[in-house]
Order: sequence, then C-alpha cells, then structure tokens
Amino acid sequence: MAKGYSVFSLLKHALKPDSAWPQAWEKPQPRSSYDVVIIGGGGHGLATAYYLAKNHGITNVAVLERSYIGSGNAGRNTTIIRSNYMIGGNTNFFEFSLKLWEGLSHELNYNCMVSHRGQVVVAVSPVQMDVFARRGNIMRLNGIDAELLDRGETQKLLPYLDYSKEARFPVWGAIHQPRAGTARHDAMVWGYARAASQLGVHIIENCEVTGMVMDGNRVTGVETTRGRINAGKVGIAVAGHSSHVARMAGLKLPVESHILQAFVTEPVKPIVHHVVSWGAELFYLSQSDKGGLVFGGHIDGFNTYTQRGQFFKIRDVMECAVSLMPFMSRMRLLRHWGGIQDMTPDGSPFICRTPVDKLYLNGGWCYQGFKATPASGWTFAHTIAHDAEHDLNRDFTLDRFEKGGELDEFGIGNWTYKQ
Amino acid sequence: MTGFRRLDTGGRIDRGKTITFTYDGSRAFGFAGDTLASALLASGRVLVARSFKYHRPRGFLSAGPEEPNGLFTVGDEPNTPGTLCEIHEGLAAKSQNAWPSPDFDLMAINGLASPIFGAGFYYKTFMGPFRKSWMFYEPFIRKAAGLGIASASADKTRHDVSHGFCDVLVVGSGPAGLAAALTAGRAGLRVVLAELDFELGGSLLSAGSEALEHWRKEAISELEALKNVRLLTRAAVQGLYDGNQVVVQRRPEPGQSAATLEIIRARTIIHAGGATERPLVFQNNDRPGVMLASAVRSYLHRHALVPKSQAVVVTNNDSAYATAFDLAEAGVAVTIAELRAAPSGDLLARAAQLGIAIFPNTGVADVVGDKQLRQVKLGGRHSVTIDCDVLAMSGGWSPNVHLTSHGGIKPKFDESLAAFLPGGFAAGQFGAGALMGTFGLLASVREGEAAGQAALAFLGSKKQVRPVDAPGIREDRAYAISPVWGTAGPKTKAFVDFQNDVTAKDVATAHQEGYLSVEHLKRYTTLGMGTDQGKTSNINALAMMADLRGLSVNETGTTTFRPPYLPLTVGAIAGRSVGHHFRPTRRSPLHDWHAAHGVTFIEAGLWMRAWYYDWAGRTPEEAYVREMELVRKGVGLADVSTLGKIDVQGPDAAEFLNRLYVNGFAKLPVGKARYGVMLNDDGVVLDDGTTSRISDTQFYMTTTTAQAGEVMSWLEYLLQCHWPELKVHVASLTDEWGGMALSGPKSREALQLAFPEADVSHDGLPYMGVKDITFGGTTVRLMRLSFSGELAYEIHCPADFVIALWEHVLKVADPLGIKPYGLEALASLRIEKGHVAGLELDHRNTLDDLGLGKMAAREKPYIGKELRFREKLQAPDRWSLVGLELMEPGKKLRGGSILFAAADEIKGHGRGYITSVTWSTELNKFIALGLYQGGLKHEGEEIVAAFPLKNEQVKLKIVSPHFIDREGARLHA
Amino acid sequence: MLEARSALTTARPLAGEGLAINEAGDFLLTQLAWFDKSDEKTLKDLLGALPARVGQTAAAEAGTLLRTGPQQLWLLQEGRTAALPLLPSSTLVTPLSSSRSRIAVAGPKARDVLARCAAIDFHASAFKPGSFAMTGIHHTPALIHCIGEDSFHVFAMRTFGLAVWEWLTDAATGL
Amino acid sequence: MRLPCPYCGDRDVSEFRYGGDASRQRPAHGAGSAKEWHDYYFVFDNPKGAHTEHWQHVLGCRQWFTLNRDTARNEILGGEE
Repeated sequence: MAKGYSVFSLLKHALKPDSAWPQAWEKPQPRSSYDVVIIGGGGHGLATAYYLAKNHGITNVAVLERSYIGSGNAGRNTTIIRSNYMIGGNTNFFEFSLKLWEGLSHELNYNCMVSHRGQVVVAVSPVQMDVFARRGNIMRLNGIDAELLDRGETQKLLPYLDYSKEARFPVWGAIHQPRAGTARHDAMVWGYARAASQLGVHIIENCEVTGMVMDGNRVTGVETTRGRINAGKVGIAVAGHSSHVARMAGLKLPVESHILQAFVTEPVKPIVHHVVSWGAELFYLSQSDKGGLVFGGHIDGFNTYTQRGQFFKIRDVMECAVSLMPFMSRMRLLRHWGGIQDMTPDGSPFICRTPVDKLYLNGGWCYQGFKATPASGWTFAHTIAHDAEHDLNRDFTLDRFEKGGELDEFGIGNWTYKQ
Repeated sequence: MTGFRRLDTGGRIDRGKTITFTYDGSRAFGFAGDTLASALLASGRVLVARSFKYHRPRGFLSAGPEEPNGLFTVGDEPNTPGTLCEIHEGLAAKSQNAWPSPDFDLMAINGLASPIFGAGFYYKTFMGPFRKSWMFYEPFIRKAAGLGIASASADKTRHDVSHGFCDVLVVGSGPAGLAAALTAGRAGLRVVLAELDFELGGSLLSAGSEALEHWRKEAISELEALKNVRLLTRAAVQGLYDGNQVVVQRRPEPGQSAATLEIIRARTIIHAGGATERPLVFQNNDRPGVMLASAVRSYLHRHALVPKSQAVVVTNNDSAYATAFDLAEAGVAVTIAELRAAPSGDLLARAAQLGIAIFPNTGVADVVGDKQLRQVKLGGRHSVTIDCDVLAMSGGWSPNVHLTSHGGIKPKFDESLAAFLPGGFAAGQFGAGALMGTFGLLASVREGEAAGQAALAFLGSKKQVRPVDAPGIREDRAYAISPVWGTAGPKTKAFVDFQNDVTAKDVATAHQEGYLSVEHLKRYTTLGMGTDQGKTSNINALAMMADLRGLSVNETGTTTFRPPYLPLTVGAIAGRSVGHHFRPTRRSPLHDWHAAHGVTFIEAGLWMRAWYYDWAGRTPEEAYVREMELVRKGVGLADVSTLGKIDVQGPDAAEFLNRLYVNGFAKLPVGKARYGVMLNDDGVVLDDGTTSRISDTQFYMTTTTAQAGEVMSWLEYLLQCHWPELKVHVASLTDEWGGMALSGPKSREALQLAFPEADVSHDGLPYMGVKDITFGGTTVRLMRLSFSGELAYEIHCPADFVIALWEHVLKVADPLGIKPYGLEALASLRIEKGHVAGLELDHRNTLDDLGLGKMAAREKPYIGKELRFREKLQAPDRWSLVGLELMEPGKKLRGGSILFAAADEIKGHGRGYITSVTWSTELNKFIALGLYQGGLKHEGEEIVAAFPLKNEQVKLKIVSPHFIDREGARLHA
Repeated sequence: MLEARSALTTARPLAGEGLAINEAGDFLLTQLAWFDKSDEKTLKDLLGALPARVGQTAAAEAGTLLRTGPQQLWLLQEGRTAALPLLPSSTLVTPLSSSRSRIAVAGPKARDVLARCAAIDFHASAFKPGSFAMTGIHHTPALIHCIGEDSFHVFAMRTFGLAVWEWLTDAATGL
Repeated sequence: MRLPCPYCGDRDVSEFRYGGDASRQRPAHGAGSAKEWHDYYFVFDNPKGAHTEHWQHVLGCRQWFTLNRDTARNEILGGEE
C-alpha cells in the first residue's frame, strides 16, 4: 500500500478499510555499535539524525530515547516559531531555522501544520518601542520580515487587548513578524522520526543511557538499560537533562535546569489569529488549530527537574493573560504542565564540540528550543560529521564565557534564573 | 419521544419551587434541586448536543463532573456541563456545535466522511500542492474546530482568591470522607471538608436507603455543630501542589457570579474523592439514551427520574445490579446483559425476586435508533433485540487518582479490581474509600475513620476520640469484576472518547502505525484531550492498547494526570490581580503635588513618574524642550524620589563599599559624595550612583531607580552569605527619603533663598559636598550633585515633609522663574552631559565600553575585577559610548537606529546602535548617545544611522558624549 | 514648621458592616541594629526589654519593640513627638517614620479580609494579639501587627501605601 | 512549595528570592584567578537530587539562608542558618 502521505493515499486507504498503513517509524533492536549515537529522542536528536543521513550520508546512526520520542520538551511547549533575534550569533541561526520550518512538511512528507500567522510583541512604554525598533531594524537588515506598529495599528490587528484607561501597562505599539507563527510539535517529532527511519536511522525507545564508555579522554560508547552500545561519535541532545548526562563524561556545564509551565484552555471557535507576546512581563499566547488557547510565561525561578510548577507562578501567568486580554478571564483552563528548561547564563544555547574527544553537546535551549529544532539538527549534524562547528553555530561554544563572548540576547544579565 | 419520566414522589427536589429558564431560546421548567441535565431529561429531551468531529447526536452520558457530551453555553460561558449546572430563575442555556439545532444539524455530513477522518488524518494531507498550502486549508479547519463560541468582550465577573490553613483537609464527603471528618473533628483539630457537589454525602445521595440517609444526616448535623470544622459544598479540589498545598474552587450559589478560589495549606490531607464509572465500548454506544448505570441510579434517587417503561443494564461487574434492582422497584421493566457467566453472591436470587431477566455471557452487539435509543441488540451467548428507553452500562470503576498523581507519584494498576489505585502518598497524606478500591459502604466508613486516626497520629494529637458508629445496613454488597475491554473489534462506530469522537478503530490504527506509548496514542488520536480530560475514556483506551501490544495494563501505564481536575476559568485563578490591580502602582511622595499641578505621568517599571508639565507644553516633545531651556538658563526643580537609597552603617562600611565599587571609597571624607560604578561578578556593569559619607561609619548610597531592589538584595547576599566577618548593616531608605533636584545657573541663588541660615556658598557647599541641616523641624540633606551638567543641588528629606519643602522652594525661588521639570527633560539634560543611564546600563556593556575605564582603581580589588579583563571584553573593536550629532537638520533621529560607517553596505548587524536621543537646546540640533565599534577612536568621522523599519537613513557625526561644558565650568561655578 | 503629609491623603476610609479600614498615621518608627550578642545584651539592659525571637514584640518604656531580624528591631512610638531613648553607642539607628504607611484593619471580618491579601494563617488560634508577621501583600513587603482580638495594623511600604490601601478595601467589597 | 525561613517559619515560596547553588565555592575577595571566578560564576553541578541553595526571605525578614532540597521531588531536606 502507499507509503507516502497525501490526500490520494488517504482516499485509497479509506476505500479499502482493512488496508494497513505501515509503521510510521521502525522499532528495531539496538545493534552493538554505530558510527554515531545520539542521546535524546526529542526534536533536536531526531532532526540531527535525519540531517546526518540526508546531508552527510551517515546512516549508521542510532537515536537512544529513555522513554517515548517527544516525551520531553518537544511534547511540552507552546509551539511558537519565530526569528526575531538581534545578537550577532543568534539572528541568522534562527532565521535559517524558520526557513527550514517553511518547507518542513514537504521535506518530511508529514504535515507539521506550519502556520505563518504572524507574531505581535506588545510594547508598554516609549523606551520599549526603541528597544523593539533596534530588534526590528536588525531583522530588516538581515532580510527578515519585521514591522513596527503604533497603538492604532496594534488595535486593528489585535482588537481584544485591553486599550481601556484601566490597563495597568498601556499599549504603546508593537513589533510584528508576519512569517512567525506556530507548528504542531508532535507532528515535527513524528515527521523527523519517520523520515530518519526511512533513511536507515535506528530509533531506539525505552533505552536510557546510564553511563559513558571512555578510552582516556575519548568517548567510545554508552552504557544503556538495554546493554552497551559502542559508537564512533556521541551527540548529547537531552535539553533539561544536559548536566545529568554530561556528568557521565566528567563534564560540568554552564546550565541550570528550571521548570517552565505551559497552559491550554478548552477549545473554542477562532478568536486569536496571531501569536501574541507581551512586553510588560514574559507572556505569550496563541490559539491551536483545535481551538484551545495555548500560553505560557516566565520560569518558576529555581533549579528543579520536576515537570510540575508552583501555583504562585501559575497565578502570575493567569494575571498576565487577563490583564492583556480581558476576554481570557472566562476561558476555562483544561490542563497545565511543565517542561525542564536547560537555562544558560546568557540565554543562548550550545551546539559544539566538548573537551571530551568525539563527544558533542547540543543544549542550553532556555525558552527557544522548539523554534530552533530544524537549524539545531542541521548544524549539530554538520558539527558531528565534520568535527567542527558550522558557520551558523560557531558562537554557540562552551568556552564563550571564559572568553567574555556572552550572547546576551535580552540584556538581562548573567543569572540563569533571571533569563 | 421515549427516554425519562418524572415520578410523582421521591427525589431530593423541592416540588413546591418551580424554576423557569430558557433552553435554546424557548421556556423550560424544573424544580429546585434539579440540574440543567435533570430538568432537560424531565422535559423528555434526551438529544442535547452534537459531537466534536463527526457531529453525531449525543445525550447525557453521566450525572456528574465526568460528563463528555452535555455541554452548553450558559450566559456567555461556553462548554458548561449540564450535570454540574444547578438551574435558577433567568438561567439562559444554549446548545453548542450544531447548526441550526442539535435535532437537525447540517454539519452531520461529517459523519459520512468518517472513514477518511480517522485518527491522524490531518498529518497525512493538507500539505500540497505548494510549500505554504497549509495556510489555505487552516482557516477552514480552525472554523470547524472548537466547541463553544467565546465572546471577545471583557468578562466583568468578580473573582477573588483567599488563603486557607487547616490541620486536616478531607477531599470528598462520601461515607469515607464523612467518617474521616468526624474522627478529626471530634479531636478538636481544624478540619476542612471539601465536596464538589452541591450536597454532602457523595454516593450516599443515590443509595436510596433510609438507614444510610439517617446516618448521613446524623454525621452532617454533628459536623455542622463543631466550630473547628468547615464544610464546603460546590468546592472542587482542583490541584495538589508541593508542600501539602491544594487549590479549591468554590463555585457560586446558583444565580450568583462571584466565585472564590481558596489556596489551602493543610498539615495533613485525607483523599476520599471516590471513583468514576467506566462506559463499555460497543457499536453505537454513543447514542442518546445510553448512559452510565450509576448515572441512571442517581437521576432516580436525586431527581425522581426513571426510564419511561423499559431499561436494559449491561455490565461486567456487580455494581450495576443496584441500578437494575432500584429501577425494577420503581416499576421499570429491566433486563440485564451480564458479560460474565454470573454475578456473585445473592444477586441472581434478588434479580429473580424482582422479575429481572438476565442473559449471562452476553453483551451489546449494536444499538438501534439514530437520534435516540429505541432498541438494543444483545450478542454473545444470547442474540436478542429488546425495545428500551434507556441502556445503562457499567465497565467497572476507576478511582479518581488525579489529585494523588499531581505530586508526581504514578498510580498502580490492581488486576483484581481492574482499576488504577494511588501509587502512594507524600508525607502527611492518606487515602480512604472508593479512591483506594474499597467499594463497600461499611468498609469505606471504617477506612475513613482509620485515615482520620492516622492523620491524628501524624499530627501528634493524643486526644481519645469516640469511634464512628456504623450505618444501619447489614453488610456490604460484594464487588467483583472481570474486565472485557470492549467487545468491539476494529468496528468504526464503537466510541472510547465520546467528546473527541475517538473510536476503538482509532486505537487499533494508532497501534498499527506504531504510536504505541499511551502518550503517543493520546496525541495521535486526541484521546482524552477534551474538556472532560479523558475521565471516562483513558482507562478503556490504554487497556485496549495493552491488549493489542500483549502487555499488562500496569506496564503500559497511564498518561500524566495534570491540574485542574475540572476545567477552571483563567479569571478564577487570576482573582483581583487584573486590570488596574494587575501590579501595584508605586508613587513618589510628591505624587499628589504633581497630580494637582498639570502633570502627565508615565509608567517606569512599577513607578508612576512625572513625565512633563502643562506649563511647558501639551505633548512630551513640545514640553521637554522648554523644560530643558528653563534649566539651562534659569532654575528648575525635578522629583528624584524614585532613586534607590540605602543606609550603609557599621565599622566596616567603608571597606564594604571599597569592595563593591570599582573606584575607591575608603578615604572618602565625611561630608563628601562620590560617583561610583559597581560590577557584577562577571565584570559587566551592574549599577551606578552617588554615595555620600555621613559619618565615619555611615554612608548614604543611591542606585538607579530600575535596579534598586536588585542592588539591595545583592548587598544583603554578599554580607550575609559570603562576608559575615564585615560588621555592616544595610537598610532601604527608598521609601523613607524624598528628593528633588534644583538645577540651573540660578540654583545656588534659589537654594540660598530657601535656606537663609545655611552656608550654601561655593566654598560652604563645594562641588560633590553634602551637608545636613535642620529646617522646619526636620533633617534636610543638601548635596551639590549634578545630573544635568548645570550648577545643581539635590535636596533630600524624610518623605513626610517633602511636599511642604518642595512648595517652600518653589515659593521662595518664584522671583527667579523656577518651575518643575519632568522625566523627559531630566533624561535629555543628562544626554547632553553624556551621563549614562538605564538604556546604556543593559548588562552587556563594560566599564570601558561606557568610557569609564579610568575610574577603576589599579591595585584595590573590587567585585568583577578578575573577569573584567576577559579577552573579548577588552577587544579593541568593542562597541563603546559615543556622542552623535545629526548632520541633516529637518530629518528625524530615532532611538534604535543601527550605525554604519559611511562606506559600509547597509546590511547585517552594523557597527553599533543609538541608545538615547534628544533635541539639544544648546547645540540647536538633534543629538544622541550610542554605542559604536571602536568608539571615540572615530571621533569626527561622519557615519550613517539606518532605520529600515521606516526606510530612513541619516548622516551623523561622531563627537564626544560630553556635548556641553566639557571642562565642567558650570559644575564648579 | 514643615507640614507632614501622608501617602494616604486621598484614600477614603471604609466603614462597612463588621469591618473598618482607616489610616493610623501618627507614629514614629526607628530601626535599631547591632552586631553581636554583647551589643544585644547592652541594648536590652538600656531599653528594659528586648523580644527574644523574630516575630515577637515586647513592651518597653520607650515604646513597643518588634524584633524584625536576628540583629535588628523596630522601636514603634505612638504620636509624633516622642524622643529616642538613651541608646548604647554600639547600636545603629535608622529613622524609618516616613518609610511606612500604617493602615488599621479592625472588626469581625478583619481576618477574612487579610486572608485575601496575604498567605498567612490569620486564624484566631494562630495569630494572637502581640505577634506580627512580615509577609507580602500584593507583591509588596508588608508587616502585619495584631494589636487586638480582631484588630490589626498593616505597615505597608509608603510608596506602595495607596496601592495596598486600594487592594485591602477592594478585598473587603467581596465579603 | 513552602520554605522554612529560619526566622519566620514556613512560608510560601512566593515570598522568597532564589540565590542559586550554594555549594559553589566563591573565591575570597581580591583572590582567585579568572578561571576560578569563571568556574564559580558560570558552571553548575545542577544535580538531579540533593541540592544546597541560597534563598532570601525578600518580602519578609530579608534574611538570606541556605537550604537543602531534592530537585527531583521539590522536597525540603532541611535548612541551615
């Protein structure tokens, strides 16, 4: 039966009810060794494996996932994609990622529902309008779409915000990136898994890495709950558990794990047609295609590996929701959950070699792991294949702090819980 | 129309109080004690909604919070379950997701295309033919999705949040909950009993037994008499959080709107939240009239509603026999389809007594009736078709382990009970009753009492407590179950999740396509993602997946249970912290004066600051120029009370400041102030401000307004965590002292007029001099500091007297033309002088970037010294502070512009950017501060500022940031 | 003499059924701090009393002493004319009279109103006259002092005084 | 979550400010190489388990204190002054 996904293949299967669709991705037993082992079956790990096979012809690759693929942050985020970055090392990386997102459904033959509905970040003071102007100008100077909106234009685009005298932080205007938007997170994970599997990559679920096999300062394999697996090269892509896994190779990282909570309401008819973010406090919201309003805010602010947050922070986010969009007050929350964010002192990630030979690190994603997934996979695959950073991720190195090369995107200062 | 009819007697309703409401615009009636569900059923209406995806006709499945189908828009709130909505005069309920009406819904055609619309269909299509084709399909899909319609208008409902504390919180008021509350209450502990329903009693309310009703009334009246016990009805325990903290949503009385959320910290918690009945999965099990057996029993005993004449009960466990018996006793012809060989105990004999026919090893093969159940086709050992008005089904019971799982303790599957039980409890938490798989009433009472005793022991209460007397029933009926996880094979129309239209076939599809984990199953099929969050669907579906994978249900595990237990409005959680009250407003002690004298305020962080004054102009642009001219030529007065102010006292105060600031403070003479910059440990600028020495062991430190809180905690952190050997105390004075800046060539004259007795001459109060005087009965601190670059002073005094002092200065200096000036002018004056402020101190810039490298002491160690010299922080091409003059008069100079060398191509990241812009009254042109690659090495060069957002480019010249009075003559006048 | 002005000049007192919220503005507040145990002993001898633990108060001839930290206390004097008592040279003195707005919340509903404003156990058995709690009201630091069976003084930060007043009176409308 | 302030007793976590990993050895003032300050300031154990950390009761008595907490379960393992 048809392996490719399309409306025609759908019709063929509908007409023959008992015809079976093939497995989306194979479930092989792990081999004893691979050229490359990727630890972590989230979006970044699977994308890396796909681009290793697609761009570099390296297909003797295994992705080891301790639970089910997409069980970490890939399955627990607010699905926003954007490329409004201002700092040298970040701008082109995130724009390259957004470009990959644009063609991803075609690339993977899997509908990732990439919705370019636009993101609007609302400014609450004249000073903030200047800060947004600098960001917008840098975007335009790098061929990225951006426009500055005054209060009137913002109200036309987002009529449901609070423009009344009651508003504690009045709307002064906004910066708008029309190409930004949302994508279906699970579809991206399953899409990359299916495409990588079709190219020969082994995706091994329920296989937790418990230790590194070392030969002097070189990694030669990993110990797992399903036995030892040797590897020519090992890539770490476990986000919130970066410190936990890196420690197995004797490495300490500039990373602290924090809880970032996300929320979804009951499904209602379309009411919010953009991704809306706020300048008064970190708050962002969009409406999923099923009708639920998906939103989130700042991290809880202390180290934790629990995927559950504190109620005072939930209240903060709800207060932001209602104060920015008064109609949200009557929306019923169905569910709130948390992802473990690998926060870094300057808010920017690591895609780089490590002091341990043949061991590579992809982590430090703070809030922006989801939108970075395609470019992260692309550049991490390049870094592993060539044992050298790609031009796009040359600034994302572990030693940047020693050299004073922080990439402080938001100018908040160097405490991980202030990011 | 078959379905239900109201009995003449019985039920927990007040037949004397008829209530009228409207349903889809037409008038409808019920009694006090009816829910929207029971009132609609009483009026013969069984079809009340259309399903989410296939728009199939649907009726009520349950009588409680687990209801997946009967959702209504009540007032302007969509998705309100009819089973929880108590009717009241004036209630306006509307059906949802059907057009023109549930009875006749045009969208029902979706059902025809269901073979295509199976699980995950939208992942396989809507991708072509172009890269961005999804943007064409998406609007249609979004319009079809969503249940209710949400109004975009502001919600005026008043919500409030309160904080509660107690010794013992009991969740649920069934037999176990009441027994636990009695035990703890009798010991005099502070008890809170939270019940979701509008009546206490849980399963007792539909037990239909005088003896149990007597026991329930006795227990409740004793609890009501105990002052240390709080009984909360309409109280849903929505979430369990770390530290034995729960969130309880108190629904309002019917007809009222104000709801409160109570955050309760309980020293111990007794979970007695009961269990929810599971449906069975068979072809067309979603037809209106097919309901949970316990729901049918509840409608009978609570609302005096019975099936018109005939009912069929299909079950795989003993509990549904109670429903069959009660219906028979109420005159309904009952048939039982028993999926097992036989029930246990005396149930067969009792059924025979009541003339109930039983078909063993038999289930439901199909249901006849499109918009409403008319017949049931039984299959298995017996194949027979039976006319009936209601089909009551029971697939067993699932304990409500949501709350006990919120804390990260996964539930465990008990094979014999075919149910997930709590996987354990955090310290100080206990469980009792149906939640623990104890389905007998007597056993629940005993277990509830034992849990109460355990809580007393945990709290160390030595009180002897009277035992709870048992209810007057002989003994519990047995509960046995042999789960048959759905008799349907991969037939298309056997529903697992009623609300999201997920069928048994979808579970099979997910398995076949490799979406094996329960989380993949849920996300691929949208199982359990509706407003009921899978309360009646998750266990059936994952048990089916376990069968298909050949694993035990325990190995398969459950999806993660997440708060809230029931859908909870965002407004209920936000409470009163919205709109004007979103964040507290911080006001200067001079606020009231400004408000009365033609000021326009502007938000600055939490502060409300005086932005500009009417005397100077109607707009900020117009006003700040005049205010600047006033200060440059005459004398102006500005409110600087928002500055961070810190009292630093102790024998080691000088050493402490020496460690903080890059420049030396140890030898600062008493009566002098010094401008200081402090770095973070990483060598980047943290904050700046002037610090004055008041005595040998006391300093008066000021910080920027924005960083005051940050710096205060930083000082306390260093002293208490790392340098306890330093004898220093710090105390915030930001609220204690108010302050004003008296600036301009005539400022000394004005100061002399204000304080005739004080020597404020050039020598009496030299540049950076500080002098405390007594004036008008209070201390006044005169400081010769200048932020504007003019001859200027700051006058600080205790906040109580700052308005009086401000008015005094304005009055005596009136002949000199003194007027107030605001934040905009304050900022412009400091730009002309080249002083850095908030926009330049943004944690990316080093001392050298800001042209302050010379301030740093060579030998003396200071915080950040070691990391300040990191390679890239000392690179020659770093972006550092420059002054900029606009070379093209008439053009606009904008903050946020990107700077390029004249020869550069205008693209990429440029060589810097503009931080602050102002019109310069002195130079009669627009000027700005900015950061530029290589900084003042390029002084005199012409460069370009690009603002592509408005397609603008202007020519600028790089100059020293000290635009005016570079030698500081005015300061030292 | 310069006229003193409160941050709550524009605040309207609330006189509801079972609840009264008014400004109790006439007081003098001074923070006294020390370094080691001997300093503390000397201060205690001079004042005649000194609360042993943080959160406790003590009556002294000079006024009410509230122990606000391991090495510091508040001297609270009613009225505006009282003078500072004789103090040891080792005691650090920081006048704070202008730094707080004092709001009186009294009546049978006082504890319910406060329960809507701070995450503190205001049950009669847990918060008795003579004790105080330093906590947060509407994201701002506040000291709540129980001075009678159902009578409290809330010391709000002066610059947040009106905001805390509005927050308290708004909470009262719900009851 | 409730934190045990050594002076005010158990209070909601919302009354506190986090000060990060307290097991890191801060070099003495004026001492320590750039490498030692880098390792102190930028690199973390970030354990999944027992973690010693600084907290300040910023809305209350403003005292900083050290706390042991299990980061895998948010369980307070005991505090110290």
